[in-house]
Amino acid sequence: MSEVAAKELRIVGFLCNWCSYGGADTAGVGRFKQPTDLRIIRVPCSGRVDPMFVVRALITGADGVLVSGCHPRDCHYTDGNFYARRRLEMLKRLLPFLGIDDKRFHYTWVSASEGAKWQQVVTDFTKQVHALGPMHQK
Amino acid sequence: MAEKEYAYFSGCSLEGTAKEYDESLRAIMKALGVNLVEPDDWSCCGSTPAHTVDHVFAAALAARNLTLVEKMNKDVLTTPCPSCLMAFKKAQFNMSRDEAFKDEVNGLLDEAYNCGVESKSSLQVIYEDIGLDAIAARVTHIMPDLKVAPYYGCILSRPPEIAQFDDPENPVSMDKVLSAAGIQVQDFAFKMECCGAAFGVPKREMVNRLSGKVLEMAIDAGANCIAVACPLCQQNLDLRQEQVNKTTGSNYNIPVIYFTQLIGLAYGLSPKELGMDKVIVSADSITRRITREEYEKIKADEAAAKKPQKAKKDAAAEETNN
Amino acid sequence: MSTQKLKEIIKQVLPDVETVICWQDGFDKLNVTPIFITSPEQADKVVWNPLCAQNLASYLPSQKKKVAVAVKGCDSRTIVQYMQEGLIDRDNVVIIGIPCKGVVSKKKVQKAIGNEPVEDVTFTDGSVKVKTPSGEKTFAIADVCPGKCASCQYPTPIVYDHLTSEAIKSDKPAESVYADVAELEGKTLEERKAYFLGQFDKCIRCYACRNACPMCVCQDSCIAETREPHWITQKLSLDEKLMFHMIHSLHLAGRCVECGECERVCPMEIPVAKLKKKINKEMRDLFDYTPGVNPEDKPPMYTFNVDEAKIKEHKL
Amino acid sequence: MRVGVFICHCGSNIAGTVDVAKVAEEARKMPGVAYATAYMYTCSEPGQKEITDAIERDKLDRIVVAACSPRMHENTFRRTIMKAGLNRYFFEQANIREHVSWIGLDKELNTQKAIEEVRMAVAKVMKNKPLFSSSFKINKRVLVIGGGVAGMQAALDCADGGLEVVMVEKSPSIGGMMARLDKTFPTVDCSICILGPKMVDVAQHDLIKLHAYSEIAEIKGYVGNYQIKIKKKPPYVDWTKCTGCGLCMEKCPTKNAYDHFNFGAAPTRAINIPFPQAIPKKATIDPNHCRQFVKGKCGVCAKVCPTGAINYEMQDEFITEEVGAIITATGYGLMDIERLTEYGGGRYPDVITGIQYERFLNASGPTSGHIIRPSDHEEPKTIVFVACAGSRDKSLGVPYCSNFCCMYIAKQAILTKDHIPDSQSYVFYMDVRSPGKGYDEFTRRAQEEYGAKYIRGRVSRIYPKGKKMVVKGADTLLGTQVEIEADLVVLGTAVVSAPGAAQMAEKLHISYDTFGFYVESHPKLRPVETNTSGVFLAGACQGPKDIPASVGQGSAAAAKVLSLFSKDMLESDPAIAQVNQNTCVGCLKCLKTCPFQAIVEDILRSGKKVAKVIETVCAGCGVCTSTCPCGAIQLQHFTDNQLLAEVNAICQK
Repeated sequence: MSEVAAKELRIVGFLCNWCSYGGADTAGVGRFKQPTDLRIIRVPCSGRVDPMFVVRALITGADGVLVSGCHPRDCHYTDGNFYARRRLEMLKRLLPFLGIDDKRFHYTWVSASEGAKWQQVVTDFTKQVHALGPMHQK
Repeated sequence: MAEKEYAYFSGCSLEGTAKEYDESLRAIMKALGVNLVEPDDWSCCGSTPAHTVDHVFAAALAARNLTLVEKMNKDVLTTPCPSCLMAFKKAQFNMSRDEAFKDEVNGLLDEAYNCGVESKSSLQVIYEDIGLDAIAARVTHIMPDLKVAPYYGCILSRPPEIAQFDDPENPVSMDKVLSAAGIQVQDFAFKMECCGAAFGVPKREMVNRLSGKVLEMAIDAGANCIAVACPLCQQNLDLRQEQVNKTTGSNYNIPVIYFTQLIGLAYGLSPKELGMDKVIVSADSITRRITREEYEKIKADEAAAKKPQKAKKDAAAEETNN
Repeated sequence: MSTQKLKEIIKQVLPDVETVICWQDGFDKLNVTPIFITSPEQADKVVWNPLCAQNLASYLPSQKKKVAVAVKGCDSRTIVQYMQEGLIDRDNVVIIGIPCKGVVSKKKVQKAIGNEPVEDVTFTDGSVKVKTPSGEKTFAIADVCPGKCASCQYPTPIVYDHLTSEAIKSDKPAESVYADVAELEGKTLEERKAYFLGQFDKCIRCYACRNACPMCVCQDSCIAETREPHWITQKLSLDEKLMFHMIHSLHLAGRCVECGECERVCPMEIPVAKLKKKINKEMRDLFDYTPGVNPEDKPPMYTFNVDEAKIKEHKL
Repeated sequence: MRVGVFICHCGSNIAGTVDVAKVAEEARKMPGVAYATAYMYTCSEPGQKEITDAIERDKLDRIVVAACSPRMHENTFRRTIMKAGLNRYFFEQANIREHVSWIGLDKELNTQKAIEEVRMAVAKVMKNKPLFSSSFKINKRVLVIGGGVAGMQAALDCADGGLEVVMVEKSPSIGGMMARLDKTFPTVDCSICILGPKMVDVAQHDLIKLHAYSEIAEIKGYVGNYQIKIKKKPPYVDWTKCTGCGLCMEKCPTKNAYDHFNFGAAPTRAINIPFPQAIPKKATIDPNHCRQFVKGKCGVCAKVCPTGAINYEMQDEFITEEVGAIITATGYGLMDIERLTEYGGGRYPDVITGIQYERFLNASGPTSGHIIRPSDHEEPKTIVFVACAGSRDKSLGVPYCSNFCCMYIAKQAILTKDHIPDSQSYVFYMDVRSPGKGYDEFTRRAQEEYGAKYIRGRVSRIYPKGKKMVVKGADTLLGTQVEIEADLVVLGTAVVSAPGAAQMAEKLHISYDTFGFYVESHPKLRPVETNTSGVFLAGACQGPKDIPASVGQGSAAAAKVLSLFSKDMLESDPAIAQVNQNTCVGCLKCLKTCPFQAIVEDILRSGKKVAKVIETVCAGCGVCTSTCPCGAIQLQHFTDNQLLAEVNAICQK
């Protein structure tokens, strides 16, 4: 692994297309500077994020996983984030039992207009994962 | 609900020029069954001068007292004086939000303060914790001639994000507390107008002009007494009332009494106990007291007197309806 | 409760069902095996004793016609969960309920008798006597029962059409159910990681736990083995094993009725039920929902509330 | 598989902080990539030609463009590769501008990130399958929610364009806020004179079906096929019989009912017709004040009504309308005056709001055009207007400018002079905002010709002094404090979102901002569309705006609907769920969780129970795919394998 990777950890982001991906775009348009560790995967809705994707990422090499969708009641598909909220909360409580620090997984709600909030989420979560260090021996 | 015991910080003015505020507060708290415990070895809260010079130092002065309260393992501190209150609240507000500021302040203290104490003004404790029913229940006397203009001063509920008590622009807590105590309260538009505060020393005429406006508006509102909750307001309005008359050519002669003294009177406590002799413009003329029963009797007689015409009026209304 | 009463009920219900599913003697004294009774003579082969550990309700979803089934208290929760998820038609099932005071874990008995061949097994109330070439040994059922019986909350079936004996109440404290989970929660993160990775490393991917699990209804479309979607490979690496067990646990979230079949059949004695029980504990705390108890309930992962009382937004 | 990768410079936006050449170089090494290049402006005409040429020359069958956000140009590039004969779903866009170059400080890390974003896109595109949209019939009817000026304009334009329009108006009459105005700026022509005829057009247009005094109960379906459940509230008057004669209004004994139309400027009767030019001109009973409902006995209106139209037993009535598109024109609300405690809002009768003052000015208003002081009904001589009362004030949660208060305050100052020649108006303002055509000249006239005194400064407090209201404020130009003893104070209260706006947005599945205004699809390029296809916006529901802008947006929304309906069939979005009926075990968990009820039970010939997706109803959220235990149902273009490809591309150990 190049020394570039040493500075960076691998953080996977699942962002819902209508709100959080838009929020990340707004943060970009606003030039809100953020750490570069995050790699974003676009999904139509946070309800599309099967907890198995988070597990798959954490087990096969990610140091942190971030899932972000529309605020409850504001989902473009009405109920998507309601299902996501329950399933991701269940996962968030299972991971520490299995020995994976739940601070490595965070889920939140960011709307398309909240560029500054998105910058804050990415900066804080990256700091939190860096505090834990890499999860897999390189 | 009111706890039985509160940590109580009297502050410097209540040891000196505002002794009567301290006496009357202790008296009515005792009557309401609430115990006030002073942190021993308390020191100056920093008030206005400190934070105009250095915010960290000001917060340290306030935080030192808050650590004493923490050691008494109390999590609520009440203080009647708005200036002390603001000093404590600002220290708490800034230290709990900004880690770096907190460390800097704690650096100045012998023991670190870990933001565990909530400060409440005595008015807030009386209004929110003790509650209007408890206040009303204890009333034994009524002052029929008294008409009070409640004067809050400017920092009792401001700035809103720090004070977090009552409406920052139009507070009603003292109005409600006084009327719960059976006292007639006038609608007073200048309840938060500035009295000139600490400019009494460098710019006395300005204080006289501003206080003059407040006195004038109180009289316009039909009040014959002003209730205050802040030692500095009391001083500007009462102590300097003579100077106001000289500067503005008026001849105001309106007593300025602490709201705790008024409640004390309604509880039948002795004027001596309430420090009534310490105010400059005497309030004896308007604080004539009759017992509650006498008051009710007078009320009943008036109603009886009015009854005959009311009966006539009702009958007349009856015909036009059908 | 005698086997006799059970046989009578079976003969009574046999005429209006296609088959009756019950237990019969197994290949040796320490084993029983399911029997699909279609004629009255077969009913005489039926047995009921603490060896009847299998959860016969697992056969119900694949049954085409009306059947009767003998179920213990824990097995009945499977039926209730099927009803909640609409995986069976309640009118097509006749339930013969058997109040149960705890079954025996065959493996624990074999270990206790040093894996000697078993010549005879007899049961007296609350204990089991095993005759082996080196003599007889008696064990209290409480010492050789599987974990689920030690904290059994539902000794009497929750739903039934017939009951073979007096209903009995559970005498186990409620918090004993998740005592093992709480004990693991007490450990540090690293200890738990080492524990689970150590256990799952033993897994040989035989899928016995999945095949025995009543709630695994995907039959031969299980994503542990498909290419479309292609979640895991068949490589015998710890990652893939962990992935498989996470798939099984997450698919059972809010559905696992803690019937213990997965741990009973696991050849490597891996505590596979631990993850499922942890999720159930969270389901109870989050949505105060216990799978397989109330037919009207809705499994929490397939419904939601607009305002979730117990889910607070996590702050960074 | 031959993937073509095109890295865009985007001028310096990307190339400035990402080594695009290195990204292209790394891309060439990725498995499946046959061609990779960097290009200055990929979205430009020559840029797109570069792609189509490369497809021809190098026989590429999948394309990845690493540039801006797919939300910006995904459709542009899909059309590009379609021109070159590829299925438009053989395309993926890596976002290396908003998510990389614009937010990363370190060029090396940015380049590394861009490379990995490209690797993810390539991994996904290799799993993409060709998708083909099916088409479905459109129901060429349009629903207009809200009968204000914007809604009416939209309805008339659609109807004139030949579409059937269903208009739903919450209050008893259409006309919205504009119907309440006396005059309109900047030309001071009479509001109802220009609005009335349009209202009549709406009533008489044979293609417009008006549901007044009705609300939207529920909206189901999707663009082209909405089912709208409308709740017709009971006016307790049979509108088919009511002739609008107003006799009931005269005789009604209750004289203190709250008058919604006049915003409480004066009380009205329990049964009333809002204003003379009301459409429909029908009476409505307010059950909260009518003695028949409150005390259970009265019946005066029923006795006097010549056509026997009164019916106290009327109930809510629900009807369903089928439409293909929705134009939301639900207007705005005004801040509650009680929130302005320093101005004595709601405590002092002579401190009123701009709209209440407008009603005093209006000849058909409660005072027939005479300006009075609510306290003693005398004619005020000194009137103080306070601009930005609540607006541009973070502490009240309204940091924005309400757009048109400066203008109507200037208009009211002018009208005051007309009504009371010897009056003197004062206006406290922060900045006079008069950007429109003829707007600034208008506010100049108010000051120079009509003598309104403009004082630049905020008002700190308003308090009574005898019969007068003392307005205490600052004059920042003179640097002094100002105290004016006014007879009447008019507050230009802040514009806020309409009451119930949030609930309406949730029914429409459109998003709204923290203030309750609806969020348009793109603030500059698509102001009248929303992210939900088929739902359009017009007027102040999207943000405070004046009449010309609202009318303009009404026509714009109508134009959008007309172009949507220009085709007979609508192309369905092919990125929807599909069931593999061999692997499906019929547990139907997908059916239970589908937010749109787009999945139904299907019995195969073999008797096996499986799930089936209704193509036209599925919106493509993917909840079913993450619910299905055996992965039998897969949301096309976001299948498990496609997302797993992206995860695996990043997470090699």
